[in-house]
Amino acid sequence: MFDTLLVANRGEIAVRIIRAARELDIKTYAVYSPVDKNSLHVKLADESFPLIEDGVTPSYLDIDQLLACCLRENITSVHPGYGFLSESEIFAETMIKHGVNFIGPPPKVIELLGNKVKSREKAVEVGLPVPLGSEIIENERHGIKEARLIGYPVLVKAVFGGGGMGIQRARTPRELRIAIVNASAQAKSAFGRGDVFLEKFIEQPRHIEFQILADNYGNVVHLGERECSIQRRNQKLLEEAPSTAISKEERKSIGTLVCKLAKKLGYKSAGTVEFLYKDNQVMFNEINPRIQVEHPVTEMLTGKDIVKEQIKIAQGEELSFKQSDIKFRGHAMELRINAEDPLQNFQPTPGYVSRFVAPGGPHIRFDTAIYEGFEIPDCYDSLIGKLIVGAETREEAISRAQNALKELIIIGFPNNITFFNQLLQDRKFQQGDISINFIEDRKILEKLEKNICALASALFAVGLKKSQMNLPSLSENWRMKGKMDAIGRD
Amino acid sequence: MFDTLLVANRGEIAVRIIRAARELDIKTYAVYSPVDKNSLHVKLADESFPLIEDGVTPSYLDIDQLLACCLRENITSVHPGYGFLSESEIFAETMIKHGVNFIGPPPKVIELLGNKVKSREKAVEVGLPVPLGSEIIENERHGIKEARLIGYPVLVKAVFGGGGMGIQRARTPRELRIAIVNASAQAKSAFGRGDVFLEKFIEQPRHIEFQILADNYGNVVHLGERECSIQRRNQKLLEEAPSTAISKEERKSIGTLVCKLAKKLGYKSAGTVEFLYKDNQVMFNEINPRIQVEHPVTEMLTGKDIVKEQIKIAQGEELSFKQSDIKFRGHAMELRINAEDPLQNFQPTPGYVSRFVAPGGPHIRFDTAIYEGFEIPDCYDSLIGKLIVGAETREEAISRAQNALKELIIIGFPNNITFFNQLLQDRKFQQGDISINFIEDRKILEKLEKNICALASALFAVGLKKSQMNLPSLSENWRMKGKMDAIGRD
Amino acid sequence: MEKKYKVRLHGSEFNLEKTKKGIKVNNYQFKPEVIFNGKFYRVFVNGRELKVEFRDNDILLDGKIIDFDFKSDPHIQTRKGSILRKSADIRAAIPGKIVDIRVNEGDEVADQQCLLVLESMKMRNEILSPMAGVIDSISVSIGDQVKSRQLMIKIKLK
Amino acid sequence: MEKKYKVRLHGSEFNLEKTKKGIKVNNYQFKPEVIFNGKFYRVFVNGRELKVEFRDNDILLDGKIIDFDFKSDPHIQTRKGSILRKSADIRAAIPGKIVDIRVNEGDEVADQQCLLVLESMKMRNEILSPMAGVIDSISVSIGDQVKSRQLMIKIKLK
Repeated sequence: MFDTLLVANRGEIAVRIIRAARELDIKTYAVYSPVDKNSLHVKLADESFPLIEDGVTPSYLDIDQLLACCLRENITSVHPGYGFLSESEIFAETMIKHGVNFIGPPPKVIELLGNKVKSREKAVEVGLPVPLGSEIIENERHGIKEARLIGYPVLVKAVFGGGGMGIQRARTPRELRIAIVNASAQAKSAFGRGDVFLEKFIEQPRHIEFQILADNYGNVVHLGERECSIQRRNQKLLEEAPSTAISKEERKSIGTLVCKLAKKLGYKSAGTVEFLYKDNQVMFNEINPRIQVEHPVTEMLTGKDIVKEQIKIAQGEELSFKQSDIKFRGHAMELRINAEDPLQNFQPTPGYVSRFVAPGGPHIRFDTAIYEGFEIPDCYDSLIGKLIVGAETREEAISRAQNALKELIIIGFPNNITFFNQLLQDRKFQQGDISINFIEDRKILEKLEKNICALASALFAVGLKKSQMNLPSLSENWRMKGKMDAIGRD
Repeated sequence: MFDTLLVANRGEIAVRIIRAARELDIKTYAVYSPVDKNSLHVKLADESFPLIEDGVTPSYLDIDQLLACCLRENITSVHPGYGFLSESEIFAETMIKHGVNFIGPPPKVIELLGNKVKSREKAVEVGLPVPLGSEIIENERHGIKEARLIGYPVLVKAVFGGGGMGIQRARTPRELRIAIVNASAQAKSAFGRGDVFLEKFIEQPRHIEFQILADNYGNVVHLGERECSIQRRNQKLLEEAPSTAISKEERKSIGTLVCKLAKKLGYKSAGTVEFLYKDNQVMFNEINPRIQVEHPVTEMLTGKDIVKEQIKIAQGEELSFKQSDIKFRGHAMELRINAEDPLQNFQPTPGYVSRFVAPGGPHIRFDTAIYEGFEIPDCYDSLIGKLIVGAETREEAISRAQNALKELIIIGFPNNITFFNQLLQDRKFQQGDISINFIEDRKILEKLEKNICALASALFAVGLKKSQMNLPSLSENWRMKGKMDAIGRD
Repeated sequence: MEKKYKVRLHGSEFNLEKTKKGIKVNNYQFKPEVIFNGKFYRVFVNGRELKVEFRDNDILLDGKIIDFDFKSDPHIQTRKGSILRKSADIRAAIPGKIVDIRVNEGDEVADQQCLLVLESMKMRNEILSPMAGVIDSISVSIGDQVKSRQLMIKIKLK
Repeated sequence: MEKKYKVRLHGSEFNLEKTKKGIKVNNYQFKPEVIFNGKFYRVFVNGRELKVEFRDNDILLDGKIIDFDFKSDPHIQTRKGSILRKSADIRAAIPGKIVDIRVNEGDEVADQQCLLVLESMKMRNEILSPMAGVIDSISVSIGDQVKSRQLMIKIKLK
């Protein structure tokens, strides 16, 4: 059993890991970059250590500093969270080599899964459908030949990429030439290796993924699927389970193949197998060998604690349940609350949290690392909270989420709370008729802008009425609120 | 469907009812006594109206004012919560007579259940075991005769009582005479009617209760039992489900009888059938015809929303599920956080909330009506929050609750957070070996006092060390904290 | 030199004495050992190890913000209850409402006899006499709302 | 008399004009009707009914505390974009880090051409030129951390 654990991450996932570790009686150690000094994960951990920003390697990516901390403090395990070093086989390997248990899959598996072409091959071997695609493209001519077999439009994808980066679409051989050059250059700059391959471009697919858990003794279970089609800029905004597209039979058959794939890979720990879904067909996309942002959806649906399961597996415990023991119940949904302005193309908006009230009530969970008075740094991602709701039906999940959004107050900078109001009241969303192009297809942002402008006009009209009643003459500069902040009056 | 609802209550249950109503798109109206002006339920409701304290009837018990509010504002339904008017058939009847839907069982059923002797009879009719007992006692001689048949010790109980009030224990005929006189006088003063009856005194029983839901069409389901044995001063402190004493077969057989009883009574809405449990035997105690403080335990266990079900039933909806659809999952536990000092015999300690942080994370719920800066009034009960945890096993529920207590910060007055720390680490509690005498039997308060004194000595010793290092000489009045409050220094 | 203090922890008050043998809180004797590692204090007491930290204006016990303070208290008697009282002022320990008064002015009362019932937060609290004596004066009536520390009854020696 | 304002709602800024026909926000025209019932304001706008309340120092919209304020703004041009710019100061709209600079001083740039890439919260934001012209000066370098409103590039007419 571990008695100490380093949380090699920040924000809400660091808080999440600390909670799981503490329930298992493990002492937690936080690390923090200079701007994260006042972060919640630092306050909650048993002990915390500053990371130095040397201007070369960003601190949470600095393997040397993290290792030094473990060795100095005799910390025996490390949880990488998501992002940062969570998919670095070098980090995993380094920690293991120095006697620190890495909470995640074996480095060899991480390495293999970093190669999207090899991952595809493994999926094919167990019988999972994949989109039409190619081997690594040697040159533009090779690409054009392969594309002819696949059929346009095609995607040029980085072999060692991830997170939607380094992907280019091509509709013609001419576009393909440019796309191969650009994608390869981007991949080289972002991931260090410029290899690319081709895949059939699927129009308006859904994004569906299966959560798995695998222990060190060959036991593998899946915890069902998550539907993550509501995205912006290729990043997920809302996830839910079960998917309205997946039948009980499909869940079982795909789940079985997913477990088979995990066994074939020698997978260990928690992981996610991602698919595109179109015309009643799943197509394998990739495997994420780490905890995911949206794991609470599955926790709400199944009653499990996936982070605790990760730690227990890393400790060498056998899974305490079988596939048939897993009870899916009702419907679960997660809304990612971001510091971003939906009306400015989701531009990030870091700022000072001047007011914060989390929602409460039955089957409501709010994971966050912010608090009133916290200054959100501008150098990390814009996720500031996750609202997770459980319900008996999808319809109830939507009404529960709408109600929770009414209770959630975050003031200090633009955020996407009102965006979700707009999304949740969309008829097609309520019908579950969604795809990864949903926000554009349904003109959610246009409707949102009009509605917010209407609210602004209403509030202005109230101010007008109020001042007419209270003041002898109309002033040019009213004071609607006692406490003023950002905008700076004339 | 209702479009408006009056919440005839305050505190956390008022907040709970508002949340349920809002999810059903019902406009909520709060009422508040003068001291509750800044309460959370007032802030959350769509509209709120002050109640006048006339010095005769306490405001939340003032049927006239509540009715007048409904009629004036055209409010079509009322939820009584628990306590106050929730078990008043007169309130229910008055509201119904004036066209306001009462969310609860029919007044006739409330009236019948107010009579403990008649309730017993009904339980016997469906085959539920009851403790040995008597009819209404006519005089002391009658009592002594009945007690001989029952066997000492016996309890003298108020026929129209409830909540553990007006109960006297007698070990001998001599004690019985006095007990009958006292209990009758107490009952008369508390409930207006002095009738008493006798019941066999059960030593160290468990308190176990079944949650039921019944619609207007004869459909009745039970949602399993709750174990509520951890009590102080006859009031529940910690509730959990399932009970470690009840087997699956017992759950089914008792549950079936409980539903039969509800049907026989013409019961409607949510209700609770309470039992004593001793030597593998349940014995019917009484039925509470209202929502209970501990309903979230069952919500966590089953995924249901019992308050929403109450409203839907009152709206005339049929239950949307059958007994076989109910999925019990894992273990759930509720800790009642009270403004009270366990070391002063749980004396209530109203005060100002100078610091408040609610716990978070997976399968954690915190129902409360307090917030930082709230002044807890001294005229209502001491419940200030309910920590509810869900888990896969009872063991996990305990560790999760312990962890949540670490996150829960309430500063400003004594409370029972540290009491729960002491309770949850008790070996017998962890084994599930509990009864209503648990706190005394296990000397929890004595151990708590010693532990808190040890902490005080430790903190004092730290202060000593700190000041020795920082100050040239030992001052008599140190300032450990920047912010000072209650105690008032010399 | 012995010193006496009042300490407040979690909102409750305790009597603390620093003795040669260690620290006595209420009737328990402890000998806490404190180590400072430059960042926080480790305390060994009563078979447990605790961590005490000072951050901003807060005291953290095992990472959790707590309410702790103390003051020296010249008023604490050396031996509790050993002196003969000549009179007693019965004050409300908590705010609440007087729901019953069980004595009249001039009544003789025994030590630990119930004087009145104070209801607070729906709990009835019997207020007992700290001494045998005679009721000197009663300054509250049934139904009165009393504040914390408010005088309710005066008792004198017979 | 037409008046122009800047309003801030949910942290975002909007341009508002009070016209004879009603209230114009960005490019949408509304005619909100306001009724005060002595306790709160009911507003009918865009087919919806809203409730606006003032409590303590807060504004509540449908019971929820919101961030709203406005000021008159003499700087808003009557017709947007209709005047010919002579120069432009490119300032950071958000704090972030310069990860790419795609122009050099003296370069000719087209309207809407990408000038530099500002990374904030892991998002790359391409900063475009608001006019055709010549790069007058560049006051940041790749890797620089910039603050909100910090000057990055100056552009002038060719």
